[in-house]
Amino acid sequence: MNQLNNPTAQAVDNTLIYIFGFSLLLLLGITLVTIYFVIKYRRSKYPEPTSDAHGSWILETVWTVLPIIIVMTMFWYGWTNYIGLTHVPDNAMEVKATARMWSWQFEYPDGRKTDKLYVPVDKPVKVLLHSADVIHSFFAPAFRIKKDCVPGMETYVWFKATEPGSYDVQCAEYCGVGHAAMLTTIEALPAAEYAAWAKPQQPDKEPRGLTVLNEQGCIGCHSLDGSSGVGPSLYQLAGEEQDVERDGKKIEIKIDADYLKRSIREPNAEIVEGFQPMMPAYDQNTISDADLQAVVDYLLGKSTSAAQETNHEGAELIKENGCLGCHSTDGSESIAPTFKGLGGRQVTVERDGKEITITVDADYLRRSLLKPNADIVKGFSPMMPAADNLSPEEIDAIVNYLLKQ
Amino acid sequence: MSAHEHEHKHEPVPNRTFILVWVALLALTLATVAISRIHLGALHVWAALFIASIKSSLVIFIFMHLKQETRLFKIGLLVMLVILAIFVGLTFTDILYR
Amino acid sequence: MSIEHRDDTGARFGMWLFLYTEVILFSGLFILYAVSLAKFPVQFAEASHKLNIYFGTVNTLVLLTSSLTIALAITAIQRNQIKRTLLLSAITIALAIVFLINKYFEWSAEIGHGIYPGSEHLAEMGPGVTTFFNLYYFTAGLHGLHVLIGGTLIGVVSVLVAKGKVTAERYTLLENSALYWHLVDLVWIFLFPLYYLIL
Amino acid sequence: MTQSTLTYTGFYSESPRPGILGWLLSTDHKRIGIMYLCCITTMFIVGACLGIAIRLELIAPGPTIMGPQTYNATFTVHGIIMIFMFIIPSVPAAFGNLVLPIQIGARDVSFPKVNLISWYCYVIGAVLALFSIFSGSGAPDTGWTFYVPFSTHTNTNVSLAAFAAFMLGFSSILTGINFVTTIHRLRAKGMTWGRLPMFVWTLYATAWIQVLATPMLGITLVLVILERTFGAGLFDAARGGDPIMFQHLFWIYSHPAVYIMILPGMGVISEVIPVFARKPLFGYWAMAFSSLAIAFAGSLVWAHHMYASGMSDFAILVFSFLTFIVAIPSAIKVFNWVSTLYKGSIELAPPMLYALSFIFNFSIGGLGGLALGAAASDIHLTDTTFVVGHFHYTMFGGLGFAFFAALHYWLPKFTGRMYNHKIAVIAWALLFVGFNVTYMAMQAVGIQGMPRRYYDYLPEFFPLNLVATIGSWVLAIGLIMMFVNLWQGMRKGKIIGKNPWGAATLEWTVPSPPPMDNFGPEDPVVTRGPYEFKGVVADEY
Ligand code: HEA
Ligand code: HEA
Ligand code: CUA
Ligand SMILES: [Cu+2]
Repeated sequence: MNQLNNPTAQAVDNTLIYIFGFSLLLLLGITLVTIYFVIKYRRSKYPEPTSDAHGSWILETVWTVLPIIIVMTMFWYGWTNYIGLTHVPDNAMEVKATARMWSWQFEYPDGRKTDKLYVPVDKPVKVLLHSADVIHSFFAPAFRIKKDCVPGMETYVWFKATEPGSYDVQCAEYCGVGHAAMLTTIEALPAAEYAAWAKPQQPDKEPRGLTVLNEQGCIGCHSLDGSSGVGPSLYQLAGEEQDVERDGKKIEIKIDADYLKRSIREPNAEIVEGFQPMMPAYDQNTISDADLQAVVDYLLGKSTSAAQETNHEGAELIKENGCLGCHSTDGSESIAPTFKGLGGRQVTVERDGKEITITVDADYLRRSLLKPNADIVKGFSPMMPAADNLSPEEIDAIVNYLLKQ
Repeated sequence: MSAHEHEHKHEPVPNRTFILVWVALLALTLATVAISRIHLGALHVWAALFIASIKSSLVIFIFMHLKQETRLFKIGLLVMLVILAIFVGLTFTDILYR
Repeated sequence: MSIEHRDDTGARFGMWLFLYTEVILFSGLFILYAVSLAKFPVQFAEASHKLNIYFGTVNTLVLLTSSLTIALAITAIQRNQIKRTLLLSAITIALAIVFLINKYFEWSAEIGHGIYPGSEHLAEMGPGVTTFFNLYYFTAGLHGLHVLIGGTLIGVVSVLVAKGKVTAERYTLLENSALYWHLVDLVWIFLFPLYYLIL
Repeated sequence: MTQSTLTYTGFYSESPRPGILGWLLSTDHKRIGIMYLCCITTMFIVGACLGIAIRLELIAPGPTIMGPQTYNATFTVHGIIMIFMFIIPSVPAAFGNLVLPIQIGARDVSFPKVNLISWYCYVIGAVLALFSIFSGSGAPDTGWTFYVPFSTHTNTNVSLAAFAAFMLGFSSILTGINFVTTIHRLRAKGMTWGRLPMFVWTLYATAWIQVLATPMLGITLVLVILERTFGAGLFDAARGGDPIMFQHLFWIYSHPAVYIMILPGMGVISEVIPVFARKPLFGYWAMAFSSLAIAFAGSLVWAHHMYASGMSDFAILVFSFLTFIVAIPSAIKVFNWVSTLYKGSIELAPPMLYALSFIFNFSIGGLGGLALGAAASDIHLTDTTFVVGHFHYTMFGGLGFAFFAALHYWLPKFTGRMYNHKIAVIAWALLFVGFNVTYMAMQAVGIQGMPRRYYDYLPEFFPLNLVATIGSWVLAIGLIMMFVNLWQGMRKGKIIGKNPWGAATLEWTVPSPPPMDNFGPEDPVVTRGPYEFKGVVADEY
């Protein structure tokens, strides 16, 4: 409990000290009087009582009215200080915090996400609290602030760090096995340092091709992450062998730029095995040749170019999305299987009742990210939330990263 | 045991009283249905509750013989209703001001 | 040889206390109803349209009448008209059964429309409506359970009446089961307008 | 002397049915009381041992004796057992049944059969609860508060535990109905309201809460079960539900419940203190009405458990205000107990020691409650171990100690034998010291900011947790000593007469143990108040 000279902590401590002070007095008074009576009027000294007073209405009123006054001051003092905890200064900066079993994620106005709450010193911060699953509670003892994160509802707390430093944040509403492990910190940085940290690094522009795919709604039928849809997935197409049906005959072709262009301009010329001819054709007016090129590049380039820089990105992602809240990277297993040596590991999983043994590969990992409770590794319980808040690219990044572990 | 050496027996309630009450209840039921047809907006719930309370007090006092019971029974009922009102009322200090 | 000595007033008072607990039990659901109504007035109105008002009204009439018959039964036994008592209790039980059959048809119709707690169809109809029907099913279900218990109770007691165990001198058992039956009626008196008539 | 057998065994021998059935089918309030007492003590010991296990786990940061899932199950079961199977029935169902009818000059409660049924509900509930630990997919891990949405998500055995709690609630309701009726209808001639022992007054207030609040728990738990079976989404925000409403419903019962717990304890204390000060209870009517006041005001304050839950600020204002109102009647009681001692003739017999330490512990717990009742300070303290400290002070230090006082005060009456006073005093000392060390440390670490229900904690909380754990061992030794001593006393203690303490209430005018019909052929006629000790002599033992 360091740093008590911040506004919220002071508001609370005033109340605490006032109430505890009074309580101590009352307790001492009552206890001393009791002990005094017990010793003075002990039976060995007074075999018979020296009074049989049945009561006194004067006294009763006295010790009814006095306590009323005392507690009313306590109540009022407590309430007025509580107001201080709810009124956020206007110049406060807003951060969105999302609690999930069992990790915290903080999202800043400029869209960046972290697993620790980075704030500048001497600036009031309003934390908007959300929950992805059950009720959690944001508790920062050093600031004496606490508020539940309720699913489907937005609550908030505010605080102002007056000294740089790292302050504990704990989850204070019971939320299951990971409850006690649901910790993070508030990192209060001096203004300059914070500015440096917050400097907007140019957001990596998404490739034109992807934009087009999104605009034209291709994603509606073709997944980007290999999961099956109405149409074939667009995941890692480059150089794949593909059985297609061209005017009745089944032939095998190699996926290349021409093939892809054909299947966009006149989709039903060749139908990939196991799919229906239903895709609308896209002509120049809808997708210009330039865009068409971009798309094809994106689709072919994806598998190669993407792979490079995912590695550290994956490491980032599993941190900021709180996977490490349950999965260790050092081989220790508490709530969930460790990530250490995950790639190619043999695991026994339970799939709808039956136990089967499988080797960890990309598909398996992708599945356990998107449908975590389909396969449950033996000895663990189904409790992991689906990572459906991540984009396909991020999923890939994580998968690739994990396979290398 | 003091209180009930001379256990006071209830006088049987004449059948016609019951039947009259029953008619009243039917009438009130139709009334609620009728009212629900015309538009009163929010008032509507209150009207329904109002009629329902009349009906229930008829049932309680006549059908359930509360009229003939001692004061204790009536006080008990009152206490229960007050507590109930408190439960509802205080809950709304949260709901209405959230 | 624990002494059971006779105290009819006491017995009735005990029954009333038990009825208080029943009222509070249901009040939990009614509080939830009130809160949700405050939250979703429009959806509640829309949802209550989906309930069949005729089933509701008929059941109301049935219950009110059954309340009358059981009340008359008390008068009858007080006047020592055993046959009449038995007849009236029998009618009451019959009405209870009618009520339940009615409920059965009503519910099977609604479930037929895919409206039941946890159904996808309900989920599609949006939060407010879902809440309405969840509460409707739980409240009506709990009430139905009470109808069942009340009916059985009256059945058992009428057997005792027939056996002469319950008489004009000692009819507290019948009176208490009557009280219980009236409670069932009371609950419905509120349940009916709140669920069937909110427009 | 000590070894000789009882010449008169009262209701133990006089039974229509011989043997075990004479107990299991008995509708006699004393036999039912004894059966309750056995079950409750057993459950207490089970729960207490779980408590020790919790403390062992918390002795140091990091896993020590169990994993997180086990820990969560442990404190959940500990809480459920202690709340629903120990303190709520402890004094009312056990000692209420044993003593209340005799104290008002009745031969039994109003509904003896219902009384027996309530015992069976208790047993069924208890068995189901214990069963829920080992059956299904793991012991319940929701905490005794069953908060949604966690309780509807977790795949442990919650439904069964909830149903068990439901049965226990039902048992408690039946007891309540019985007592209210009994007190209204079965008072002996001359037993005016003004002559009721304070214990009866408090039981009366308690019974009303049991009747009017418990059903709310019933419906809440039923909803949890339905929610788990149908997945209807009553409390699911995405489907129009409101998780906070669950907390309202739950606390509407569970706060009044804490007064169900403490009031009978206050009654016991109000019996013990006058007897061992040989002086009338100070401010009889103030005490009587403050009991009713607590019962009433206690049902207005439930949401003080929810200041941080996201409930409206206006509600916080209202409930914080009302919470402080509740403190007043409790204050009145404390002051009256203390002034009863004034100019008395005080004997520090074991029951008195427990009574006096009750005042001390309860004051600490209650005053701690004030810090929790104030909006600002609760924001910091809520869901920390300070709360845990608070309610152990009130429940264990309060009602627990009252229960022990009752054991030392009334057991001789119902066994006809006296326990060893020296050992009793030593046990009390250990218990008192151990208790305060344990929970003072817990409150302190709570103020430092250690959240409750934490299986593992930050290093800075280590020292105080260590202290608390060590304290709990002293506590345990004291408890074991106390139980063994009482047990020895029951089996071969000195035989006592009608009135070993020189008390003036009716139960001390009948033989120990009392006969099956409590009083001889003649119905008793009451002519004196419960605390008029003039001419009452304690008989030697
Ligand atoms: C026997 C049980 C018992 C009793 C008697 C009390 C008594 C009180 N309790 Fe406690 N309480 C619990 C059991 C009990 N409590 C439990 C189990 C919980 C936690 C539940 C959970 O979350 O698991 C809890 C939690 C709890 C909270 C919620 C904490 C949180 O989770 O945020 C609050 C907040 O207001 C509170 C307040 C009070 C108050 C004001 C009293 C008052 O009644 C106290 C009155 C007594 C005194 C005031 C002391 C005696 C008087 C004097 C010494 C004279 C001088 C006094 C004055 C002049 C005022 N309690
Ligand atoms: C009356 C109620 C009561 C009692 C008496 C106790 C008794 C104890 N409790 Fe309990 N406790 C609760 C009610 C109670 N508790 C509740 C309601 C909770 C909240 C649960 C939740 O969060 O949901 C809780 C939670 C709780 C926690 C917090 C868990 C957490 O939040 O992480 C802790 C931690 O230390 C704890 C410890 C103890 C200890 C050490 C005892 C000790 O007093 C135990 C001492 C006794 C012994 C060690 C046993 C000694 C041995 C015997 C008596 C056997 C003798 C045998 C023979 C003679 C044959 N309890
Ligand atoms: Cu999250 Cu506890
Ligand atoms: Cu409380």
